[in-house]
Amino acid sequence: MTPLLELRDISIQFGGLKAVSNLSLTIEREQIVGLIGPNGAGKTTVFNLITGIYRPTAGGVFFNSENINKKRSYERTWLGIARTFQNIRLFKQLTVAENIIFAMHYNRDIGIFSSMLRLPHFWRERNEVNKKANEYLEYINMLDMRNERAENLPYGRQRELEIVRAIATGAELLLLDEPAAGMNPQETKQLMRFIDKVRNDMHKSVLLIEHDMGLVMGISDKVAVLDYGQKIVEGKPSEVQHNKKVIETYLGKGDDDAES
Amino acid sequence: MKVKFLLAVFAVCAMLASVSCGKSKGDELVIGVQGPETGSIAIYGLSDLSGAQLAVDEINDKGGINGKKLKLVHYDSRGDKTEAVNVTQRLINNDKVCAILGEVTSGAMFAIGKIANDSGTVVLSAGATAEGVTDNMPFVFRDTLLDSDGAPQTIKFLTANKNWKNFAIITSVNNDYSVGLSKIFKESILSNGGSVVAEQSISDGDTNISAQITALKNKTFDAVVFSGYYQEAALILLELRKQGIKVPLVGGDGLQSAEVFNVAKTASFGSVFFAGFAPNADVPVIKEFISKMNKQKKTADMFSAQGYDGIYLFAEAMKKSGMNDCTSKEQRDKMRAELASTKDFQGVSGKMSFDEQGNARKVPFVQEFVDDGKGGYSWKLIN
Amino acid sequence: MDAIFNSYTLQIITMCCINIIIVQGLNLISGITGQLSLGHAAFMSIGAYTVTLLMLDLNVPFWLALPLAGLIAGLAGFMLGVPILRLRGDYLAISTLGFGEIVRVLFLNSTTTHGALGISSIPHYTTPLISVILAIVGFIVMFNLTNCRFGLALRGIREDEIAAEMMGVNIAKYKMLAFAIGTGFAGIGGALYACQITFISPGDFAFTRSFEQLSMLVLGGTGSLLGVAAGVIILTVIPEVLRFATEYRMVMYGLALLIIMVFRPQGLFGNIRVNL
Amino acid sequence: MVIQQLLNGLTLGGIYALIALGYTMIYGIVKLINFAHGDVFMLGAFVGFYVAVHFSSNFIVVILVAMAFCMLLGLLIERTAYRPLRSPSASNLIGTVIMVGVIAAAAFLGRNGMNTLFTSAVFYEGLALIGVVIFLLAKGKIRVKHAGASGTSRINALITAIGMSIVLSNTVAIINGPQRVTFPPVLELGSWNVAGMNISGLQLFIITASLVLMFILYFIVHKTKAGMAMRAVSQNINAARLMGINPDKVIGFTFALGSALAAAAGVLVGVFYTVADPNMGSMYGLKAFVAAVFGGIGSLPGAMVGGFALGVAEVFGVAFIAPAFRDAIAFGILILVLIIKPTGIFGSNVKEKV
Repeated sequence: MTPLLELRDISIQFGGLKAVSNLSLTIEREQIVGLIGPNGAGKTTVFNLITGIYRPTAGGVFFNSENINKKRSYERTWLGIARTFQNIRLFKQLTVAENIIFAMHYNRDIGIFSSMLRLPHFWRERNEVNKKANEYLEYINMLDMRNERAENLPYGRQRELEIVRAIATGAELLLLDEPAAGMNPQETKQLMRFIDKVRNDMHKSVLLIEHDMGLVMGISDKVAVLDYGQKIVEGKPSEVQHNKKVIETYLGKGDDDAES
Repeated sequence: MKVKFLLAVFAVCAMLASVSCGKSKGDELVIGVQGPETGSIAIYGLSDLSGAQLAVDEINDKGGINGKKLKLVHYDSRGDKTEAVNVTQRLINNDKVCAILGEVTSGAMFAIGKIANDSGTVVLSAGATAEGVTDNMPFVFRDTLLDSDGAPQTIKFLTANKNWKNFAIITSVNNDYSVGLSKIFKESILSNGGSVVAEQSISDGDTNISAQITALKNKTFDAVVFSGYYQEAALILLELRKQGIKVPLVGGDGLQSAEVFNVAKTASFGSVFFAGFAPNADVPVIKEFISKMNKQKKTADMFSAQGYDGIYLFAEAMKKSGMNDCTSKEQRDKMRAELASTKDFQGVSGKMSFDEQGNARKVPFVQEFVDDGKGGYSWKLIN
Repeated sequence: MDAIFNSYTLQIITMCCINIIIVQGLNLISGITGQLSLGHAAFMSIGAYTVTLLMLDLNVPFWLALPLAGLIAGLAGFMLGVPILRLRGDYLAISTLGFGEIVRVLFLNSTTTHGALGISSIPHYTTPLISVILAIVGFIVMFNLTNCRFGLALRGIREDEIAAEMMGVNIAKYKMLAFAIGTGFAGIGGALYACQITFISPGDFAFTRSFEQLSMLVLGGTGSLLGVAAGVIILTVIPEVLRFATEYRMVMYGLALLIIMVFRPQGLFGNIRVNL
Repeated sequence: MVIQQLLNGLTLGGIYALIALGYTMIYGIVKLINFAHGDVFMLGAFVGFYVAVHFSSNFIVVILVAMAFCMLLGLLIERTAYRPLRSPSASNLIGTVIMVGVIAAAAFLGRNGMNTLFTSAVFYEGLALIGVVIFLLAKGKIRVKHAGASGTSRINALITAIGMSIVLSNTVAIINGPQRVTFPPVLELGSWNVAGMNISGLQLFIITASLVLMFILYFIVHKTKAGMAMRAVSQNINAARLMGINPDKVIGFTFALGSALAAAAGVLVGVFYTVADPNMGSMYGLKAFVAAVFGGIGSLPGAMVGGFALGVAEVFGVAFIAPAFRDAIAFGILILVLIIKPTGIFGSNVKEKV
């Protein structure tokens, strides 16, 4: 079964600094993969490489075993890769519904003429789109806030909206960049259940960057640890948790080493 | 929210309404004057207005026309075509004028000519010199000296009396008056056996023209023809002297301004220009006009002279046609006919009569900047 | 009644409608898509010169020359879009300003457009009725464009280009389309202007005209169509109302601009949820 | 011949550079294209003219008075137009209303002289109106909603700058009258004819004066505490606020410094080209901004290099290509630079963090 996403020895250099050096990683369908590591380990850079903001200086990014190195960001979204951002990038002035509808449009033609002349095709499509958007909103029971401006939502709800917006693009692979940042434990639990539901109900696969170990270890099928741009460990959450090297990268060398 | 919305809509309507209310009273003959009173060519508009104001005051002191006082209404068009058209419409429809002393620039005259002509209101320009401003527009007149009259006669005079043969021509490219006049000057030079050794161009508003003058250094010529306004003319004279070229300037009425001497000082001496107005000519009516203008601390130049004449031309035509109501179209038609048939009108800006196109045909005053011996200058009439 | 609707007010109404059409185009580019353009008057001049040359030199009938003028101005907008739409914010604004000045200088120096002499005796086809109808049609077209997926995509680009691209929008194509349609509107406005004033010269379309159009947009409230109409009417009528102020007129115009921007930053109709 | 044109170019370049420095500093600190800056340059020339005609035609006195006046003007512009946009607090708005009154009075007074000012009805009407508005503001009746971080606040500042530019150029046109003024000879430095070329002392003086003023500015910005505060505010206005810097003061100081340089450029134009025109502000200002962007907006060496380069390019373009294309050349270069290297020669390429 070919993996949904495969990174083959990708690396990227900014000036002298190797932000990511020959990283290989595979994500299967309906799999949740956690990507952890200290700040500055190159996690977000990996996201930017997958979504086409940067092009790797070496190695290749494969989606459904098709090399998408040359593809532009919006083309990658059409193929099925969607992301959220570390600091929320919702369309603040647009309403909740508009944020969702915006993401649903990539695969339809622009349809200037049909909308300019308000042809029947336009009205049919409009109702269909609104119905689908309401379904998504119901999924995160935000239907009542449909016409609220995105900037007026509480922080947690904005996070959820950004995730649903990514889903609305119809993508198979969701890249979530620190979704639980700034959330209290109760909200984080709710988010965990939500991501699990998304994977099971909508058969999405998820690549998750997160510092909240409880969330990552609790939900991921597989975890990869990044340090200074290199993958040092990959495996089941339980294996990764007790791995000596992982502990060192996070907590530094322990005293006992000093004596021996 | 509702209140603010209604407030805005109300403000808009109030403005529209206040704009349209006319205010003409029956017992006066209204004459409109429009031109640039602000902006880069405001000096011409203001001087045209001052000449017209003087004429209207004089006529009213002598009892007005056909028993009615003249009322002068004037608006600023900044020399912008859209504003000029707005002002003309306002004068015709709101102020219900008998006639309009129109714009001083050809561009604006082109824009308003058709409107005045269609509404049957006479418009006379005291400044537009370009070709075609009055073509097949019976209601459009001008009392300016035409470039096509002035330039040929000046060049003929210079080649004959001062035998200047070789000329360099400088044109101000973004100034329609200058582009037109340069063309006529070039034709006149060639037809009088002269030759154009170099052509350079600058633009209105330039302050740095050192490059163009340096480009002329290796050519030999008797004079530099410059068809633009006085500001650039003074700059050219200074730059010529700064780069060691001791040659006079030849130009049109754009050069007739005290500023040329104030800026270029002695460098201006020897420069020649043609104009419709000669302040230093010893003609009584001109001397009188100058003293009256000086009394009001206003400058007597071509624009104020032709504005002054314009009002008197209107007055003559209104008197002969017995006009007493500006709003009646027939009276305005009769007044137009009288104006068109004016012959040998002795004005401050020379003797003139109108051709069938509505242009005043005049003999140009060819004048030269000379040292008046008292540290100043004067314009000696040399033809 | 005729005191209200004499040809003076009709002339102002016509100019208002012409400006509304042009500023609606600018609203699509700078208001809705957030691409600040300081060279909109250049496309107005392209429209004006196109319709004039088509009618006078190639004697194309007016009803055909007008749409062609809009098309050619739109094409010019599309081509300008290619090199400069990668730029952002002030850099984009300054390069559109530069483009505007270059167009003016080109018209100033080309013989077919008679340079600074300008072109006179353009047939007077623009009547108040035509300009009012076209302004209304423009209003409807713009309303439909902004309230559909195309308009939503443009508003998304204004909010956050990176997020928009991540959600699968080809921002370059959308920007260029917005530019093309916006400059097309300016072309049609320019053509109507030429057939109203009957004489055009390059000097009429300098960057001061672009600033005037931008002030109308921002005064009315960027992004709102009602704002466009209000902004245009007020800034067209203010100079007429200030006629009495003779030489103080322009100072008061500048101060009015200043005060409105300080006391009403979002413009008269800006940020009001009625997305008219 | 080429050397002569080069000299012409460097002279013009020095003037563009001085104005461009003001643009770069102001843009660097408040990210605003201050279109009124060109008019500050024009006002510098006019103040120099009035000082030279009425008081003393000693060059040093003329240029210092012009620079001092324009420093105050720079503060006034920032206080009237831009501070309320940044923070529409009641006190800022009151400041704006007062300043607007001052400008209107200056325009009115300029034309009709002091005596008529106090007798005319308009003056008292204006005073009453300002009083009412200040009262409402103080009571908080009129409140201005902050335009928010959305893009519109940047366009608002642009329109305000355009409004201020119209006000300044027309106020001078009213007070002085629309026509050009001719500068009395304030600085006579003669000229030498070397190898068929005419090198004027004035040209050399202007080039050196521009360089000297630029290095003084460079020294202030990079070596003094005030300069450090300016750079801090330009990097991050809120962080600077936390470090105990009062951004409004620092921004005001930047406007004052930039305006002083523009005034110096104005006087130099008056002295060398012997002419000053109320409408010359906008074109010079525009060209100077092109130079600032060309050199890399926000960088002082960039403005210097950009200014000189643009001056030389323009003069060479006029001399060797076609004079009519003078403006097009300047803007043509601009667009080329913006496409190839948008941040200009020295500009730093700030990558947007995702």
